Amino acid sequence: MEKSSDRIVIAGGGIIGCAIAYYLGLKGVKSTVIERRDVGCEASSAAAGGLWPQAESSRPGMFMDLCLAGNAMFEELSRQLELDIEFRPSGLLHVVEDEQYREEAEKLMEWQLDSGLKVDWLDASETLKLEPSLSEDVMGSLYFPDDNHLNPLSLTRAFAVGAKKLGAEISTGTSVTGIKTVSGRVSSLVTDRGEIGADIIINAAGCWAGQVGAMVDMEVPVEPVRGQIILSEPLPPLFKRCIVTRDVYIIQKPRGNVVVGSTREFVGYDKSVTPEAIHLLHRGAVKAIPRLKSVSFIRAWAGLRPYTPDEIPIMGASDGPEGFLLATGHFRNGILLSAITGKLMSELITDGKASIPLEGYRLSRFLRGAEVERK
Amino acid sequence: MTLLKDGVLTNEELEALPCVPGRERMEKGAVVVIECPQDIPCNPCEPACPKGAIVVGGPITNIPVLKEDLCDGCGLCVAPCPGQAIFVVDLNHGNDEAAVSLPYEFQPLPDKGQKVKALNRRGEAVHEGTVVKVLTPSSFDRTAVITVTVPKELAMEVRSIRL
Amino acid sequence: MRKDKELRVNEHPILGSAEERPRVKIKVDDQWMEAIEGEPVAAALMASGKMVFRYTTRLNEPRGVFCAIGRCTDCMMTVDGIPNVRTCITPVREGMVILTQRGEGRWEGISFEKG
Amino acid sequence: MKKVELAVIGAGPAGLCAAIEGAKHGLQVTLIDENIRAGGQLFKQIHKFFGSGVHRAGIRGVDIGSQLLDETEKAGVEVMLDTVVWGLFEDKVLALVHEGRSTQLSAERIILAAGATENALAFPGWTLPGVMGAGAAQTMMNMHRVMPGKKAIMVGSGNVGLIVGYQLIQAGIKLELLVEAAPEIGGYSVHASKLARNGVKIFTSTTIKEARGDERVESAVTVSVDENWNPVPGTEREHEVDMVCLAVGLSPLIELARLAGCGFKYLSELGGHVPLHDEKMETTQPGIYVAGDIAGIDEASTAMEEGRIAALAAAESLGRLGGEEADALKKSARKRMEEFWDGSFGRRVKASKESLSVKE
Repeated sequence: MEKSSDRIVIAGGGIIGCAIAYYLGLKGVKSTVIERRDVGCEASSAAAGGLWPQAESSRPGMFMDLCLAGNAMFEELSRQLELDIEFRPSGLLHVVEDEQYREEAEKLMEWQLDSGLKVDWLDASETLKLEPSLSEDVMGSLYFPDDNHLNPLSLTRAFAVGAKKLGAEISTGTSVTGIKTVSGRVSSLVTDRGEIGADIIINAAGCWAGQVGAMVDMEVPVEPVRGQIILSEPLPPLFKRCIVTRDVYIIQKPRGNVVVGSTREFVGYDKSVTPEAIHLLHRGAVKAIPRLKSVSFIRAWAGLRPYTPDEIPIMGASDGPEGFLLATGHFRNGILLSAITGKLMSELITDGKASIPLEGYRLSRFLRGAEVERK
Repeated sequence: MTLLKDGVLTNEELEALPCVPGRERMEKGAVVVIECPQDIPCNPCEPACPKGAIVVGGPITNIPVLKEDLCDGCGLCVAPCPGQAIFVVDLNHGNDEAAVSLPYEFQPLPDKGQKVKALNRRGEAVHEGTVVKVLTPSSFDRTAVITVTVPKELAMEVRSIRL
Repeated sequence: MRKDKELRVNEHPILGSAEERPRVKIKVDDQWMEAIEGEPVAAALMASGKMVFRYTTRLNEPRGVFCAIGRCTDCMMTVDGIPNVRTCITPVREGMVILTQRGEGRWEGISFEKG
Repeated sequence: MKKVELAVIGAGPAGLCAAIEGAKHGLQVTLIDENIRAGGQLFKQIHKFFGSGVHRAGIRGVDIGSQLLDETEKAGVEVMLDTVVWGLFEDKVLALVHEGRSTQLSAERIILAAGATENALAFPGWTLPGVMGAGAAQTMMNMHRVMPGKKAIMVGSGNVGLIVGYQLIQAGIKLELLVEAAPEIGGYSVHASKLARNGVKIFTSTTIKEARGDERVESAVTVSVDENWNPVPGTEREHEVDMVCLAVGLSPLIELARLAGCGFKYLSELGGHVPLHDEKMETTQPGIYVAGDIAGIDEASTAMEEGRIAALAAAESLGRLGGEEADALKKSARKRMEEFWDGSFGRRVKASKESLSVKE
């Protein structure tokens, strides 16, 4: 649909913006990324880096398929990218602590097995055999061998570095202040450092997508959801798989630090950490892995996830000015969906059509459909 | 100034201080020598003297002034000095020898009558002296005051001992 | 290792003679030794002449006590199966097992079945 | 959540005096320290302190420590030891951890008296076991009665270097030499003279170039420096030592003041970034005070006065003390402090501290 001479500008230098620039670059298409502060400095670097299409999903369907397709890309990507993204094929244990949760787990297992996915029920002794650090109170666990983790900041940087090598320009410390249109088509992106002519503008501004949308009178229903995370000092290997409990998720990173997340709070753009949250995360982690009691947690931080009312991202063309596209609202799946989003958006731009249809991710679903209730 | 290079006071630096007695007073017998050349915030020497012979006044960073005629060389100011900068020199200890009393905070303490190396301000052994007194009253709070005999000409040199 | 009593300050002009205090036995890298009850692990080890407490993760360099007040973490060792214990502020206990730590160390009793 | 009127963080000289003064004026005080014993670094100060009678001059730091602990107990201060303050949140909520358990404490007023940490100095071999802070050597010798080595070199001629150098000898360690990169000795000359007359060579315009050894320090190489602090080739000398003590300054422990959102100023004279504070020791965050080394590196004697002033201001702001009485007490504490700052040593500190005033 677009011409090869088109000037493509991406608003937002998070993992989504950088991934799009990277995949465009792979297709020989240059783009410019405009980033208010620095590459990946918001939700992308605040994330823990879990790639959990199976453990985090609640039902089969379009979105589940997208997540699985996205997850499948990382193994090759980790070889293809120049920087080490610390991709670890680790698997995930979803720890079951009570009867009620066990029923939910059984249902999850049933439909995932029906979908041909790998998932296993482990009883208490099998669970402890795999992960001897877990609390002996465990009832059992669901084992997802294909759910993994990586370093989200390294991945974002790797996309950025790769994109630059392929001809993209990444302009950090530059704020988007406006969008100009000419006869219903975007013509330029205005920044605090000048104006950039643009035939295509991609709103990849994460939690700030609403503000960028407003520049073309478009309502983009993305709002920030705060997630707090705590990090331990580096430790010798304590467990190998990602551990998910009802309260927390726990990952031990390759350098030994243990990451515990995360809260889910609607508090606007407030990124402060709170003692209550840190307390809850710590308690949840120690409950699951008692040895963490003697460990020092050395950092706490909060990130703002770009939430949409149905928790599904907004991608593809908009019903606004011609040339204005969206790739935002990835909420808790930004890392997992970064590669597939970059790939599909680059296909949409260069071929006029993505290899996985993006219709279901259009912004117009909110304008059309009934408002989805917040969970 | 060599003091600020190697920590050793020269005789010129010493003689310029208002807390070092003149030759005339020295020859009359025991008297304190206060080797306190800087404006540091400190005055325990002042209340330590029962005769009022040491005046710091205000501010407490004043260099102490010795009223040499009031000083009888009793040595009560030696141990209280946090800088261990006060000594008693008695040129009339014996016919040829003087006695130097100095603060001492090392282990073990010498015995009375023991021969010890007398050290000058550079830590060089310049004489073998005899310990004539070892004072350790509890009021000195673990700073012993040792009196050692030295030849008269070394009375203004010897400032420490080594066993 | 040098002899224990060599590096203890038994007589001190200000602190006086060291009191006779109860001793405990600690095991350091498979060797049993005596320590004074309540003293920090680091003090007990230094008194016995041990200076290397751990080797760093990446360059395998020796580290010992640097700050002695629990701030710098140079003196971390694996104590009773727990890695990264700051030995300068951890008192010895009877039967304590102390290991020179290599890198991040190892948790006692954790071995993985596979992968 | 537990609530107190005054929380004092750090039980060194500043914190102890703050807690005692606060309790004396009727405040409900909790004193928190991460160590298993209160007193901060006082108990390793076995030398007699300077000052005058009102500053407890002539008394050894260790004994001042015991006196203060005694007063703290008598004043009815609640003391929480082995307790780390890991967070300071809005509305003066402190997050604490004790024996692996996390709790919260809400305080109407907070005095930060966390103290300082010793600076390191990087040179080849500086990470070898046997290279340590002068304070670390002091802790080992004077608190635990352990010799960290047998032959030492001291780097730095401030009062810490000079005093600890002397204490090395007292503990039976041979102090081979003391080097100072500046052209003149930094601390009180009387301390330097004590070393000199006991045979310790002091070299100014000299620094350490390298520590050598396989698994621990076996020798140290010193080198002269010129007026631009550049090493003079050919002046290297190797000394056989098994210990290198670094007395190259202290830095305020300001993490909690940062968490509290206090304003800062960088003053090298005071050891680095220091929280802005007024003459009541109040920071830019109302109700949060600083005292002691966190408010700029200085002596324990002035730290104690700062603790008192901060507690008086806290008591006054909570209505426990009339304005006039508070002013009179603060004034006399300030006077004692200024006495300390009167000479050429304190003058620089005083000028720096005054430039921190938030009232400007």
